[in-house]
Amino acid sequence: MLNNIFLLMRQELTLSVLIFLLLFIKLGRERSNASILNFINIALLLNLIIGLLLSTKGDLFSGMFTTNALIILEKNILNLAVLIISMQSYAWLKNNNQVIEFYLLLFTSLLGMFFLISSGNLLIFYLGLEMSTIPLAAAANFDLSKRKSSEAAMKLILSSAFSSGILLMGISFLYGTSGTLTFSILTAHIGNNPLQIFAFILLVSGFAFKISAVPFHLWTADVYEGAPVAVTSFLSVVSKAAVLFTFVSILYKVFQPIASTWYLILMILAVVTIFIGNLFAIRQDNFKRFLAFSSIAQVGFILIGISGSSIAGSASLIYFILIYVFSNLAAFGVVSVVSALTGKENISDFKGFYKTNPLLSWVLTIALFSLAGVPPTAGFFGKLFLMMAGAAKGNYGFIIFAALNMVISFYYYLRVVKAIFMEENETPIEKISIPLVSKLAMYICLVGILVTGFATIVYDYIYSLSFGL
Amino acid sequence: MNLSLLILVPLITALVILFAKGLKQIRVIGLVGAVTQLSLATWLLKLYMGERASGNNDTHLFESNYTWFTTLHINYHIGIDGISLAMILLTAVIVVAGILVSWTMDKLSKEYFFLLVLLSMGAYGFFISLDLFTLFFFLEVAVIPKFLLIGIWGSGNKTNSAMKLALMLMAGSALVFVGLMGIYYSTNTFDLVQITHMGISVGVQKFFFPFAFVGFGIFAALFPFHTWVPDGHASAPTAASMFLAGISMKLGGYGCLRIAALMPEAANSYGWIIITLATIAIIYGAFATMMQTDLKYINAYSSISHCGFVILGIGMMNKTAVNGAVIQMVSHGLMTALFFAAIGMIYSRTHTRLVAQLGGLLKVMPFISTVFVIAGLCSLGLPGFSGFVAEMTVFMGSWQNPSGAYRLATILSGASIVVTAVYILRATGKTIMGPISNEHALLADATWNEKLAAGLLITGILIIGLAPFLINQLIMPSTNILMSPITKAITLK
Amino acid sequence: MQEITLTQILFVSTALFFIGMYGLFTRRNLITMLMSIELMLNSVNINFVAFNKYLYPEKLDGLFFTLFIITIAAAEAAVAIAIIINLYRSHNSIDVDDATEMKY
Amino acid sequence: MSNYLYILWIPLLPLLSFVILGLFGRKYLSKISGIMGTASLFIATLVSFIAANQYFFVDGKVNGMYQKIIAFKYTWLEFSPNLSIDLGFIIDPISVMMLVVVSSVSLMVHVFSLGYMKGEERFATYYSFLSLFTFSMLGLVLSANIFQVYMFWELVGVSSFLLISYYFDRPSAVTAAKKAFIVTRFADLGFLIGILILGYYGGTLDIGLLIERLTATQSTPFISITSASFLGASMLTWGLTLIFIGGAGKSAMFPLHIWLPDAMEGPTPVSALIHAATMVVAGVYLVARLFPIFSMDEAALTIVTYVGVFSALFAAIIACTQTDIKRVLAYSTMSQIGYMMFALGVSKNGGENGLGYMASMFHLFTHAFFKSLLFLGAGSVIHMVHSNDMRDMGGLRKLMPITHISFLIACLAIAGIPPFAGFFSKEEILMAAFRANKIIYGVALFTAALTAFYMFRLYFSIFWNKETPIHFNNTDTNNLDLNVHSHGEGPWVMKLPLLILATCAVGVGFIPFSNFVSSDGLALEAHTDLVFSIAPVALTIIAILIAANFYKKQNAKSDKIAASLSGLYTAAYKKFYIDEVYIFITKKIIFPYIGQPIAWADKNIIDGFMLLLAKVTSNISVSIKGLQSGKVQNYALYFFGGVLALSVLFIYIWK
Repeated sequence: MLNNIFLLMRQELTLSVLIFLLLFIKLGRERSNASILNFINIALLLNLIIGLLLSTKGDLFSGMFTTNALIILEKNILNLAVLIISMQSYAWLKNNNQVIEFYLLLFTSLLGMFFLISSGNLLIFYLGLEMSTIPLAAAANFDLSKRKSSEAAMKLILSSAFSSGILLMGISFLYGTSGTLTFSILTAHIGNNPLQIFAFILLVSGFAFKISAVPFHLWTADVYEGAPVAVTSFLSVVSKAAVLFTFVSILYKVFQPIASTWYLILMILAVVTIFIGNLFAIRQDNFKRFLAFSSIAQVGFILIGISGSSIAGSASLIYFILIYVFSNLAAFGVVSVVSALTGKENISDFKGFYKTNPLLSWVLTIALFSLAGVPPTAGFFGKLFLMMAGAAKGNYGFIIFAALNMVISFYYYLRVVKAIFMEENETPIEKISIPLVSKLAMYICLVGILVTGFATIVYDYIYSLSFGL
Repeated sequence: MNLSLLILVPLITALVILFAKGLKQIRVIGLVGAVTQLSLATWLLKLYMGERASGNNDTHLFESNYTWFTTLHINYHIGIDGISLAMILLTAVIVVAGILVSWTMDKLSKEYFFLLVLLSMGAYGFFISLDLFTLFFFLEVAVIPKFLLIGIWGSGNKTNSAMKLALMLMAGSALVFVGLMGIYYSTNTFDLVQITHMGISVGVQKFFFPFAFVGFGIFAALFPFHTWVPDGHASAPTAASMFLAGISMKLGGYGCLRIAALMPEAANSYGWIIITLATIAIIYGAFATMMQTDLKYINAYSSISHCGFVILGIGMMNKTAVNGAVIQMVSHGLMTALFFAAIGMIYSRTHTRLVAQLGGLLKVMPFISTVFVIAGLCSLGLPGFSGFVAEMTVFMGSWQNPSGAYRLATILSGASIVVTAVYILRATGKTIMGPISNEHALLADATWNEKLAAGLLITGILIIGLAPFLINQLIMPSTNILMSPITKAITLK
Repeated sequence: MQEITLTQILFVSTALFFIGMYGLFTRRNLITMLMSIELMLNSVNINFVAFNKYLYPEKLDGLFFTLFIITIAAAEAAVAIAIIINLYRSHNSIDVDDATEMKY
Repeated sequence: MSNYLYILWIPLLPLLSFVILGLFGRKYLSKISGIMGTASLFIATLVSFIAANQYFFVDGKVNGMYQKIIAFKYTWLEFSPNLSIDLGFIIDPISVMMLVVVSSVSLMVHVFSLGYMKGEERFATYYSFLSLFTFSMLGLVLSANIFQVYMFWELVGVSSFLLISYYFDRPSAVTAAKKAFIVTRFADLGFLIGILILGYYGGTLDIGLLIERLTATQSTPFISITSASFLGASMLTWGLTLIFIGGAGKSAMFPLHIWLPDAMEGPTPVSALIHAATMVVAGVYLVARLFPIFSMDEAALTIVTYVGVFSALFAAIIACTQTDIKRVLAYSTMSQIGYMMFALGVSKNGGENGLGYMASMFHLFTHAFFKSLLFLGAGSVIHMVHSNDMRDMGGLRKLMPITHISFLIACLAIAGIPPFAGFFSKEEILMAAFRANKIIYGVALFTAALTAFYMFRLYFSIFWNKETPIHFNNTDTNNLDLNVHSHGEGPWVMKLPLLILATCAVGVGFIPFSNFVSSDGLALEAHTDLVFSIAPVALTIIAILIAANFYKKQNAKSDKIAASLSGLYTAAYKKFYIDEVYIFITKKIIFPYIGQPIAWADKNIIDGFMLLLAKVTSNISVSIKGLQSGKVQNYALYFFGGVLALSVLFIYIWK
């Protein structure tokens, strides 16, 4: 039993160990930021490796904690993302005197996400959710001096509290109608009665809030803009990914009985999300805000994929998220480096960027192309497979709409590329010397972007795992 | 021979260019790659003709088929028939010419050549793929380089043109994608060959044909989705305009042809719309050209008019017309590339493209002027040049369709040759002939690389124009194979 | 007197929920807004307890859930108040309308 | 059937010289290019004479009937199994006749140009273009496939374009060239559609087969093409008329003649070759080539007749008023071609009824010689006077005797004075007209008189009339080249052609033409009965006397006449304002009311629509930005709104 725990929960355990180590380091004598950061990055790498080692499946605590190959894979993706983020934020954290606090918050929230993903019970689910959100609210406020930072944190904590209130209401109704909190049992009691539909809608709205689907998305842009870049990228990639994983597994497993209903709901959400996200993204000048809205639009496409409600659906979702991790983090990486070293965060500042920083420009461009879904980047495949999964239901009006919206999204991504390559700027961003670690992270992202698409093994692997869903 | 070479060579070229130093190395590498590709293509032609001569009647030769995404039934399935081989040859020739004319591109030359090669790679991949997904993949691969080429190295209102072009082409490929989805979910495969065998239910065809066809049509400057053509071509640097008009628009025509062949019933029942649009494009393009004052705009609009013939031929859905359409694609590719090359040479010397400011160039630059005239004569369909062969074949084919309306369309499009004569002669008369202005009196004639490029293209034009039976041998069997079941299917219905 | 029915309790909890929501929407003071959110959470608690008692008295899931909710609400409040204090440092006010710098 | 493959050389030699001179002439062999071109053409001419000899006198005739021989045939472009362009060379009386005409006239012009174009900068280019033209013309007359005709037709057109615009830095020349090309192109469109129609119904493009199928009244093609009708006319009529339009365009028939006078901007030898002897008669040749089919359709023939006769008269009237000598000749050409056309029009197929056909070909033959002679003569005159305007000339007979004599002969020939060549052919034509239709005959007669009048007006005002004080009056030439040119009439290379052609103009009339060329290949005996020829000859002589009276000495009579019928005179002088009509249609209608609107629409409507899409999108995005108000309470509100909306939708609407 015990070694079974060590086996099944190893990712959570390593992470917790790491957290405690950080606490002790904090208590211990002063150390240079650089050494701490290196230690943490190495630790994260180990964590990732440990996760990759072997994949098992099983339940713990009478089904409250379940895990299987797919879930482990998902957690690994999250680990990878966190590793990349921490490598990228090297430049920002190097002369920040609360590095450890920052990581503590980050890791706690990550730990929460792990529990969230492998939750087999509404209670754990709720705990994981909150555990992943609350530290982030604190982290969003990490630039204590910045007005925007605190405003962002306030908005995040209040709206997330509100949403969790709504979510809990839903859970309580589910409990009331079914009398159980365990997913496996719950499924049997799910039917089409109004109260459960209502409960389900409340639950979905809670999810929609976390993955920032319209109209539950409004906090996103502000928080992304206000929070430090590292936190923003964490929010936009990691927490979104975690919630999506859970969302899909809950939809497919627990709420299969009312699939026809949630298919419609997802469709409505997807359409509105893509459309609003695109329309807002067109106008943005602040890079983080821009990425916020673009990622909202991306979520819309993800919802299309999920709505396929098939193995292909979940497979394409995970595949896309893997790619999304690379592309979005590459973009954020460049932004974080630039904003950390020059404090410039606006697209208009990036005019003539290519003249001064060709490497960064190419990284950013490729990342954006991948986000836009242009071959030969992986984004093309990811987006395409999502659409294909969605089209499987045969609702083509929906696909046409999405396809045409891809053109709009294409417009605003190209807008940035245009600024970088084609526009003149009297005060361009000066040549930036990137820390080695961050450069490494960028290369990882690049390789990911360029390889993941062609390496069919990735998709096939995910697909094969998705049966275990 | 393994067709993947056709993709590998450009790929390797591009990678080597990335590690090259300085314009001198880069352009040489680019040229070497392009020439290798051209020789590959010609060798392929030889092999192909050999196969056919030895009585191999398969639809596609040199097929190879690898699974790519098993679970999604996506294969990397490549193979060629006469049509695609013609397109490949066209591409190869134009690439060589394009690299030659941009021999002295010193602004960001590495990126420039890299993108050119990448674009060509997309085209090659597109033409050899027999799997709709791969097709689509390469179609989109070819879009981005255009955007960057125009936006960075272009002239005039370049960013807007680039943006417009990229967005419209993207919209096109989005429509194509919708069409592909329809096909995929009705046949559960992307494989062209299998789909052709299976056939698609008429209902599905009726619904999805417009998407796919219009989608590709946008690439082929189908009226009224042609507006990216003039600005795009006008703003692009010379080589890019050559590639755009010579290669990229052909992607569209080729795609339209494939789609029409996949969904014959739909193509037939929508035929009258297609033909109407094509006719409008032809006439309208011609008249619009007549009003232009900028050489590049003249050629761009005339491209709209000429590509109308491609669409017309496809819309007529009979062997001769389709044959003509294919020949027209090749011919127009060479011709318009030649035209853009000539314009580029003139522009690089006189620094103006406005007809009004030019004149009497024949005095100072006889070679370039001759090239210009030849391109012009080819474009107005003079016998001995490829244009004549192509257009006449299209006319002949479309006239075989006894319906009165189609006859009318044929006559109207035929009338365009008069208008063509008008605008070509006006351009020639004003720029090449007439008194020369003083500030142009001391300009130099073409350099060796320009001569080589022009010579190459002219050779292509002449080969088709003087010995059309050669290209017919290449194309006609394939068009027959392509169309014969279709004509059956249509008559059956 | 006859005993209270589940419906009545649900009515109370629902009322509480919407009172909280109303407070959240209307109050300008961040602390008050936080309190209104607590109201909403509490209404959920009532729900859980009521369901547990009336419908599924043989198990204690509801009650446990309530305990966890209370705990987490406390944690949430702590973080929220910390943030509000920090906000006050930078804005010199805890009026929500003063913290609308980022928009559109 | 004997082997005629060697006639391949006839077109090939000029082609070779074109290629060689075109590629290397300018740089390497500009000196000898003239010689090369001439030499190659000389050989070609020899070969064509050999061919003619073999055909007419050795083995062309099989039991009294001239055969159609396909010298060789190669499928050049296959449209569909039965429709294909076969490059083939047909040998039959008219093609051989044309071979002789084209090659020999062209040779003359080549020789003449050696002197005339001497010292030109683009000498080699000139010769390469000449060779190109000769090649295409020879190819045209030999074509065995109607589409092949069309191809060479176009080539002829373009080479004419190149030659007219030879002085490319002269805007007038360029405009003239453009005009020529575009007008003929417009006509060619008719030709093309005609081909499509005939090809579709005949199921072939081979002329022989086509004739076979479309003349057999029982054959399905014939029935289908005659039964199918459009706007009341049968498809046969349509096809033939359209083809005739093509011919009319090249042959400068009214109303497509406007390009011909302007085409005189080209070098004079070019005019002699293209716009007098060869290209302009291509239309006649085309009709003759398809004559059996034409003869099956009365309506088409009628059109041919009336267009022909009208053009003849119309041109003659204008010619009386022009003062530019080349233009006078141009209009006379147009008029003479009118003769040929209506001669074809009044003819029937076969036997004695085929007289018109024969006459037309005969006239084509003779006309080629004396008209090119006239042009070359005019050329040497211009070469000397450096002016085209007859008012700058006069009394040149002493200065240039040879030119004078040859010119006179040519004039007599064209006027139709026995025993000069023109007489015989014109007699035949008048005869045919007389038999067919008296009105036509009358008009033709009158036109003949006019012809005589204006030709001699020209003759007298060049060679007699006032003395041109040529040594002093040099308005448009500088003294230097005046001294070079003014004594004598140019080198021998310029005189020789004149002499040769003059002898032809005298001699060729005596050829028993009807034995060789006839509509059905059977010989018909020529009949020139003196009784019939009295009327025309008398009329002609009177006309000549009038001309002499007016123009032999410098006097005001002509002006008086002009004044007396001022309206007609000015109208004729202004070529009856046809040009103005065309200019009005193009410049005032097509450009402003078709071209510009389309160009405008493309910029504003179609492109505008695309831009509008973009604009609308961005406007929407601006208008909804209020959604993101920055107030966290609104966010919560929207959140709740979303929940509410979904719940309502799914609980109350879609249960």
